[in-house]
Amino acid sequence: MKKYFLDIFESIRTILIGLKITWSHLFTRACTVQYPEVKWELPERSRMRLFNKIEDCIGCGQCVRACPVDCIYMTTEKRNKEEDPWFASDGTPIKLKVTQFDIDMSLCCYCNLCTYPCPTHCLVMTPEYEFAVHTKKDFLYRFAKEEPSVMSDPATPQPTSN
Amino acid sequence: MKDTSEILQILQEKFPKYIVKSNLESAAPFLVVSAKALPAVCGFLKNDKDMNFESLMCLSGVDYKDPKTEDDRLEVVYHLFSMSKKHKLILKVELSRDDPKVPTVENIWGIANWHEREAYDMYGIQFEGHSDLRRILCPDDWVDYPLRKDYVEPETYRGMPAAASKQFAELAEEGEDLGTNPYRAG
Amino acid sequence: MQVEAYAGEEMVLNMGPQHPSTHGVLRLELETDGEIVKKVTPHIGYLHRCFEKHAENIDYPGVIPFCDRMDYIASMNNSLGYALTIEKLMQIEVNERVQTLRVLMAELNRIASHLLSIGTYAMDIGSFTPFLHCFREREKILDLFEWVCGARLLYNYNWVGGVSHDIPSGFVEKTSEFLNQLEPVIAEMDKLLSYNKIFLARTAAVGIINKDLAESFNVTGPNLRGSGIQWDLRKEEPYCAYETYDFEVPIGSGQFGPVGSCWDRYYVRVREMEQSIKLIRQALDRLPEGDVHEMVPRRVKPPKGEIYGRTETPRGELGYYVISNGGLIPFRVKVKSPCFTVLSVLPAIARGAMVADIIAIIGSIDIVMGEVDR
Amino acid sequence: MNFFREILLEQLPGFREFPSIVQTFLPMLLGCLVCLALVALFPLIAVWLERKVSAHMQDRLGPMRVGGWHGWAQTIADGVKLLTKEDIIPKGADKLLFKLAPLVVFVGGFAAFVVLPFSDQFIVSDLNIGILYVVAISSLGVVGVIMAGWASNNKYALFGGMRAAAQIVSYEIPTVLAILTVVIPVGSLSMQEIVKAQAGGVLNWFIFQPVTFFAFFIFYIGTLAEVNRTPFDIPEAESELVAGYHTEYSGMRFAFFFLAEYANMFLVSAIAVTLFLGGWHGPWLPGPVWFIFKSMCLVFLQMWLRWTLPRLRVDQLMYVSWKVLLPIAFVLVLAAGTIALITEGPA
Repeated sequence: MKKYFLDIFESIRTILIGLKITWSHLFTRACTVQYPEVKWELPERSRMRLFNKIEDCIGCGQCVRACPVDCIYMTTEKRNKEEDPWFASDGTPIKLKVTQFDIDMSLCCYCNLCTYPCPTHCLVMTPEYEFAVHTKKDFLYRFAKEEPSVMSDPATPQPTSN
Repeated sequence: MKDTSEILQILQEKFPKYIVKSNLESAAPFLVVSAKALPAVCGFLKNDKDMNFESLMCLSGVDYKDPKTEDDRLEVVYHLFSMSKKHKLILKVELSRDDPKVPTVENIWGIANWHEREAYDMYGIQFEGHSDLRRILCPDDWVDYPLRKDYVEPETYRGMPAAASKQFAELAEEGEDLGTNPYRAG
Repeated sequence: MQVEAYAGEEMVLNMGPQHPSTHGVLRLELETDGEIVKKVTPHIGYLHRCFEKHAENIDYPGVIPFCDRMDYIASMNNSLGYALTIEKLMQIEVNERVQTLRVLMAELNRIASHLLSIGTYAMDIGSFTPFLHCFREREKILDLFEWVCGARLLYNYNWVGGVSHDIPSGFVEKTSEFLNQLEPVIAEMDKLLSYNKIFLARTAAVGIINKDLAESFNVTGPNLRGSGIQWDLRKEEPYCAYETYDFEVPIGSGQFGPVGSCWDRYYVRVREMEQSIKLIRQALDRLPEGDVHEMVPRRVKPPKGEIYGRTETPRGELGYYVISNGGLIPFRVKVKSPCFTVLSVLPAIARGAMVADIIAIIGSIDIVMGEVDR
Repeated sequence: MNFFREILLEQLPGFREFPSIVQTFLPMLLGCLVCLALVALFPLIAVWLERKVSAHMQDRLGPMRVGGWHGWAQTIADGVKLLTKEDIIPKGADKLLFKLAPLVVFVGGFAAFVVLPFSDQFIVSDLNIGILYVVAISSLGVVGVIMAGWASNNKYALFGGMRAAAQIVSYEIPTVLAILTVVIPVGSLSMQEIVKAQAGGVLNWFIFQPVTFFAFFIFYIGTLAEVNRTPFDIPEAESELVAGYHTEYSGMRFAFFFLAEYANMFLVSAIAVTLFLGGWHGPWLPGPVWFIFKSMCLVFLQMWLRWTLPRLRVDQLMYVSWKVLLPIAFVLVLAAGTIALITEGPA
């Protein structure tokens, strides 16, 4: 009998405590971010869309080997010895011409394993996250160019990556 | 607290014929038990007051088929652990590829039930006496045992393509030239 | 009218795979007699993503993103276990900074995981507000992670021989600031939910896992400790120098009912968050200098051999059984998942419970289907 | 009926010359339209309010976009969405019952509105058995719930329907007993009489009188269970039964359940106000404003409870009804009767 009334009392007490807590939250500031108007500032290390600075790519294929989901596709051509020598921006000579460098971002698992082995740091993950598209096909990012438009000067500082 | 060599001695006294092999040198020493004696050995290991292996940490199937070594056996590996005595033991049972049969230990450790179902699902190892030996992770009508080294991925499952359809494949069908991927070969 | 069709008094209720509170895609076949459940048969495999098959086709570092994806709530802990196992196989000794950072991240992740577990449990019981309060706090931890390694959920942070990034400057202050404001939130959660009479009535005498059952089914982690067994791998088999930290292992007390009930398991998690806060504070205090990439091998190529490594994740004991044949690709990776083992207890503890209790039990054992099915 | 008849008399000059059947039914129709407008309008506000209350209790913002200011038009947008949605009836469902169920549930809630005394004048029909009528007609809803649960041919829906039946029938009893503690001192079942008995200041409200003070809480808990609000929302417990008896409903039919649920929320709050909180009595402001304001406060309390508490289990729910509320209610009825005997003497 004592337990019966104690239980009722306890129920009322704990319910009132709960009500007090939710009441106090009614007047605390909401933590919602109103997305399209207010944008989240991503930290600099954020791993979002991949970007390849193709002018610096030496076609070594280390990123392709590192990718656990096989979403990077690359083909290269050997350059003629007689042609003008090309250099990546950190001075590495480019001996292979990258004729195809495709990344299927719909397959990418954003693990960042491809960017670490890159010897010229030309493949980076950027903090850009708004790249939704309407068809899967548009997720295929093609970085290779027909002819590299700008040849880097070996003297320019090398791009940093995290 | 006993190490594997001490346990081996005790087991050899108790079950002289059934401890087939032992490897005490490597970092992870193990004993190989013949399949027949497994329930007896395991029961002893669990209930003996010096052993007291009350938990079966892990039960794994392994396929050792390797074209280089011409090894062709299947194995079931039992990782035992005793929380009270704090010692570990690795038991292995070697099985032939064509007729992999091993008695169940689900009556000794409850968890073995699901672990054995998984080993059956992935390697086709038959656990004799198991109460409910069904596939656990794959669909019931899946053909063949996926983790065997000679497993060939089926092309379709119930009319659906079983292999992951990549978007690149779709693109290729649409006439896109996607090139080859020389670095992934092999 | 067919009389036979109505002759049986039992009804089979298929709960899941699409159901609000099966925590993913678990299917339970309930044989119910009215509200009483006579038999439960779990069907798993709906989230099977062939982790073990993948691991046999990818080099050692490439497995880590897949490890992250098993228990996506506690990725840091998953990859930590894998990295430690491979390091043991290759006999790599990491420096103290890496060890401390790993402890720091693992414990932050443990708090994040427990917050989610507690929040979803509250929602299973029918209380919605604690769920969002927990998520609010969890987001702050994810912000910290994003700051450190760039990802919010699947970090790929623990590498073989190191960690991917050192912490940015200002991280220590920001983290201690967060911990200071987390403590009152946990206390508030206690008042709002843990000691609520309705919550107690729903959980305190339900789903009892007794000691024998826990041992036989190798129940681990908070679920084991909820059954009153003092067992924590961080104490018993320390890794990452856990032996040098000062923390306690909370166990289920049976304060409001039999030991090993849903409430005990739930409450162990709440208390564990407090211990994690303690651990993080200690880790932040020591944080020795060092290079986090010092011991990262150029090629991860372990010698021939096999190893079984286990760590204490928020859900229990995660074991990796790795066999190497000396190549660049693992010969076999078997994962012993804590959720897998604890889910197999469900038929034993759910017999005779009510339909609503099944939900309470599933919530209290805190399963992540990604890890059950791998 | 008189209220609407008088309005018609004033506004419609030729009303007296109408045939007598029109003279009878036109005021009725008008009254019903007013009730319908209330029933349709109230959920629009209440749903928005519930979203906002829940959001702010959870440190969120809730709807913010549709309509501009704090998303006030969100519910209207949702209503339009529900109206234009495809009407799906499961293949194995009992078609007739399936279609009928939402209507029965809705009518049960809607019909009880006619006896709500918004002010001393504004009442559609002041029945002399008003409160009995409310109790009777609102029980119709449970029939609809069982119909929905059965006709859906879905196990979750059946579970929900059965739970709802057990729950509503059980909680009817303490609720009615609590009503009785008010009816005994008033000596009338008419809603207006009950309100008038509470005239003359706040202290005359039944909530501030010894016996009926406790009866108010029993009534409130009982009605909470009858309208399936947390902690008694087990018929539609979303974590167990997906959505309970309306699992299979979508579009407009679902909207009817939804409307009925929110209309019932207002209804029980309004009855609680009538019985215990002095009805339309209040200083300075006109009666209807006070009546609606008090009811909305109680509706807010329902929401507040919902976003704070977990849910009970079926057996615990029955325990609360039969072993806690019912004995207390009996004691209260006994006390009320004794007090009536002492103060008024034997009849």
